[in-house]
Amino acid sequence: MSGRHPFTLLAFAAALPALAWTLPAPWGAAGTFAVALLLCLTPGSRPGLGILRTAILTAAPFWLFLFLLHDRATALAIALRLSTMIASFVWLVAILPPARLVEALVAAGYSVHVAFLFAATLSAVPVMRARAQRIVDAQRCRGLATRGGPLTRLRALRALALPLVLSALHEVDERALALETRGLSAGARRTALAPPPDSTAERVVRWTLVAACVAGVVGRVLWRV
Amino acid sequence: MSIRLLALIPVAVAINLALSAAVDAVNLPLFLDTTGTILATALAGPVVGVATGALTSLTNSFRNPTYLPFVAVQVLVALYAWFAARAGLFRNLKVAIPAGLGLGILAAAASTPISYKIFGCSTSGGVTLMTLLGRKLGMSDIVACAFSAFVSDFGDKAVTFGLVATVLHALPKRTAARFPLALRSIGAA
Amino acid sequence: MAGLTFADVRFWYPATERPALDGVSLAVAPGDVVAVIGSVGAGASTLLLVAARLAPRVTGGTLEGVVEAVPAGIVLPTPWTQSSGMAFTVADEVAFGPANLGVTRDEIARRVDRWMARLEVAHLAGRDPATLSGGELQRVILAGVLAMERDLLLLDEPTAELDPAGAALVWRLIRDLARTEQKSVLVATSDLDAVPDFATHVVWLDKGRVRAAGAPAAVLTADAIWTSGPGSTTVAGLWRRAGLAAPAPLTVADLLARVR
Amino acid sequence: MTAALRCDGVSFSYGATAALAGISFALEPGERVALLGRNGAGKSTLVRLITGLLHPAAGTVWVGDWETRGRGPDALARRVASVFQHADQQLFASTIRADVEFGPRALGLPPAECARRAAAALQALELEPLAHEHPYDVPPPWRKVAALAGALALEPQLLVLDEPTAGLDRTLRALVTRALAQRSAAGVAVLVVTHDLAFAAETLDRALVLAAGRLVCDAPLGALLIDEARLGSLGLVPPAVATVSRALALPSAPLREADVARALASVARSPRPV
Repeated sequence: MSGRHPFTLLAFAAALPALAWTLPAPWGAAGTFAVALLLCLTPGSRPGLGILRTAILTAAPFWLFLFLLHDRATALAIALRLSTMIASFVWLVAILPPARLVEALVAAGYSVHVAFLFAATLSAVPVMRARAQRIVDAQRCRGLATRGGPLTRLRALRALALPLVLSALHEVDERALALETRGLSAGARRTALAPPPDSTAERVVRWTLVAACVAGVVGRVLWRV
Repeated sequence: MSIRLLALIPVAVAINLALSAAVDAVNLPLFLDTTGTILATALAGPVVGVATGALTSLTNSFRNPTYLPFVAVQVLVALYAWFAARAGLFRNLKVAIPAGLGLGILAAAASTPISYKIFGCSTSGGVTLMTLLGRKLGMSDIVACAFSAFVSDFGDKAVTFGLVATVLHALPKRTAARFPLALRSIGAA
Repeated sequence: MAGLTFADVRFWYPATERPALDGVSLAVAPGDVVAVIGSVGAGASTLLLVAARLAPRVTGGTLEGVVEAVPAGIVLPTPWTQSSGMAFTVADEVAFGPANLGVTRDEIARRVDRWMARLEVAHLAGRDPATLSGGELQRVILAGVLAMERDLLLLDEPTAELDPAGAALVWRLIRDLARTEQKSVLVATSDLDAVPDFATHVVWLDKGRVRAAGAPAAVLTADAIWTSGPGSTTVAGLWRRAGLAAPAPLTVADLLARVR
Repeated sequence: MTAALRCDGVSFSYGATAALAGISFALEPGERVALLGRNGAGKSTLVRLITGLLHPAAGTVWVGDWETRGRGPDALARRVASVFQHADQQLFASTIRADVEFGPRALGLPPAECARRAAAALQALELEPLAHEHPYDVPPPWRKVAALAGALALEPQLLVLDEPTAGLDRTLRALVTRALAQRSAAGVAVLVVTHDLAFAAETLDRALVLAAGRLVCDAPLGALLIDEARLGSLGLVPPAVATVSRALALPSAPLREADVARALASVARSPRPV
């Protein structure tokens, strides 16, 4: 599965939850959940069992909460739908490296800005998290106490949050200069470095999935009416 | 969209996700995960704000898929922040904090149908307990769910608005001059 | 045709009264390596931003005077704000610029290999840029800008994060690019000891004005550069402090030749 | 007189990888020491142990008569002031003076004392003309100097600085040298992590060298700066002053520019030996 075109993987990860919510409960959702778990077993970046375990561990708490909150039937229906969404997403994150999605977006002719926003956000988060922790350390070394009454802690929060935001904002200009000079707005169509292979078969699969979702929605509306 | 505004969005999303380190250090029951969204809106308007909010939900959902359906709340936060900025509600804390409380109530109200319909109000252990407590106090299902949404998010948006107001006032001259909406949001335009 | 020409250029950043550049005229021809030196805040960085057509277009502010410049590649002093954010490997980071220019995939592959080799970062090709040290990332960013193969190169403190070996590599590369590939190079630097080795000309900026311009030996041995400028090389400083006759030698080799 | 800093057999590891093993040394008040080593040798781990951000797995770190174990960095800030890399990212007040006052105020000192300390720190680094400016409205090198002023304002017994001169030009480096010399004369011990050997030669006296988590050298800086083999193993080269000293075989291999210049004057004027 991991060799498939990123858009196909996206289509599966979106279709399964959509079908889970549109097909009649609980069997529809049970089916989509089973399919999602099967997908998790396909070898992704980590061994399938690892992905399966993560999906189940992430979904498990909701089963507990739901059975505390609702009667069996309602709890089961919601739990199966939720678990389908969680499993599909955990599988997608494990099987689709961001770099391939970026290449797929660029190769498909989407503006490089779309791919930039997606990829730059993913790479900015760990950098900013490391900086936030560094600022916490540095301010504590300047005598900032982070314990005490709520008011002192709120004041301490100001000395931890403000530097992060101000230094991040300050760098936006430098980032813009760098991106501008390295041609992000060059107007020429960006060359995809490693366009993922696509095939008509996969395109057919994608369109059938979309059709299935539409059919599910229409069916639910008609059937409910 | 200019490259400068484009470059602001990923940084604003990263701020949303990184401030948890500061909150954990002082161990307060806050999220501050809309700070970047509100700040980006106050600096560069609704388009940048909504993009920041949407991308925040998407990035959060990689870690925890249950964030994705709440993208609507992040969009609402951006639109609310835009009105607040145009109305200059960031000019001082006395105005900004109540405006934040208003958003807190609105956000809780907006997240209730999502939490109720999709999650059956089970988004987290805390929310589940609050809902059960609400029902014990005689509330209906949906009201108990709204109650849990409000309590678990209580005050977060108020503190966030206070923080954004403080940032907008602490902006260096050169940066403030580059974001005319920011000047207006603190009543200085 | 000169790679870069400034004629009486004045530039103000937004919301500031004092001009960052106050009547600067200079020219950088292919084959020249012009070192711009000056105290902090003298305007060297601004000079490069204006030459790269980033100021006022991206930075905001107002510009007066004539600026003629061929398309330029610019490297700013903080590598961690220069990474594209779109590349998950070093090779893709170096390819970022050429890809945006729509260069063909084969040509991109050739340039990436060539410039990674010249900056000696080929062994990092598969690494995630976020995991690199400051020095490694600076060389990768430099490779990425050079891979766009522009005729005008604008480098702001290109060796700030590098260790001595890395700095020597970069200064040598800059000199070779000018000499063998006829690039026009403008470098803002505070590493004055390196200037005599790599620069063909020196421009001394002070409060946005050109105080002196010419060959390194001329500009760096003027006494005023110590009293109201950024100073000169370590050896020139020792010679001056020793009260020995001007003009002072600039490098250790010059000194030893003079004293032995 | 108790040492300003003492490490007795200090070890620390991140999970399975040992970052520091059996580190022992002491810094007397007023001593000025360079902490050298390649990236990953353990320098920043040692700095974090001294400031109380980390506590040793084995052995003890003493700051004066305080053991760091059981004390957080905010408590130790009364005796240890530190400046980390990218220190300019921690500034947040709307003027440089207000930011320099942050440390003393966080320690709970009376406002008058905070103002006095901030003024002294600003004056020591010639930041008075920029004191009213917003930290992000001044050029980046000055912002880095302002972060150092924030540490000086804590008036500690021990200063721990990580690459304080990165990004500074000759004039600002000379400023930092003078300020550290002044504090050292007043009895403050100074420990500087640096790759800038020109600055070290001008400012520091002793060198501690870490390699793979071990203290492999504790020697006068002068001896180390002319030991090209050891410097080479650290990816460093002797600074110009050391090269000139050795090349002219100047007596007692002076390090400070003033001393080298004086020795150079006598050598250059005396008739060339036949």
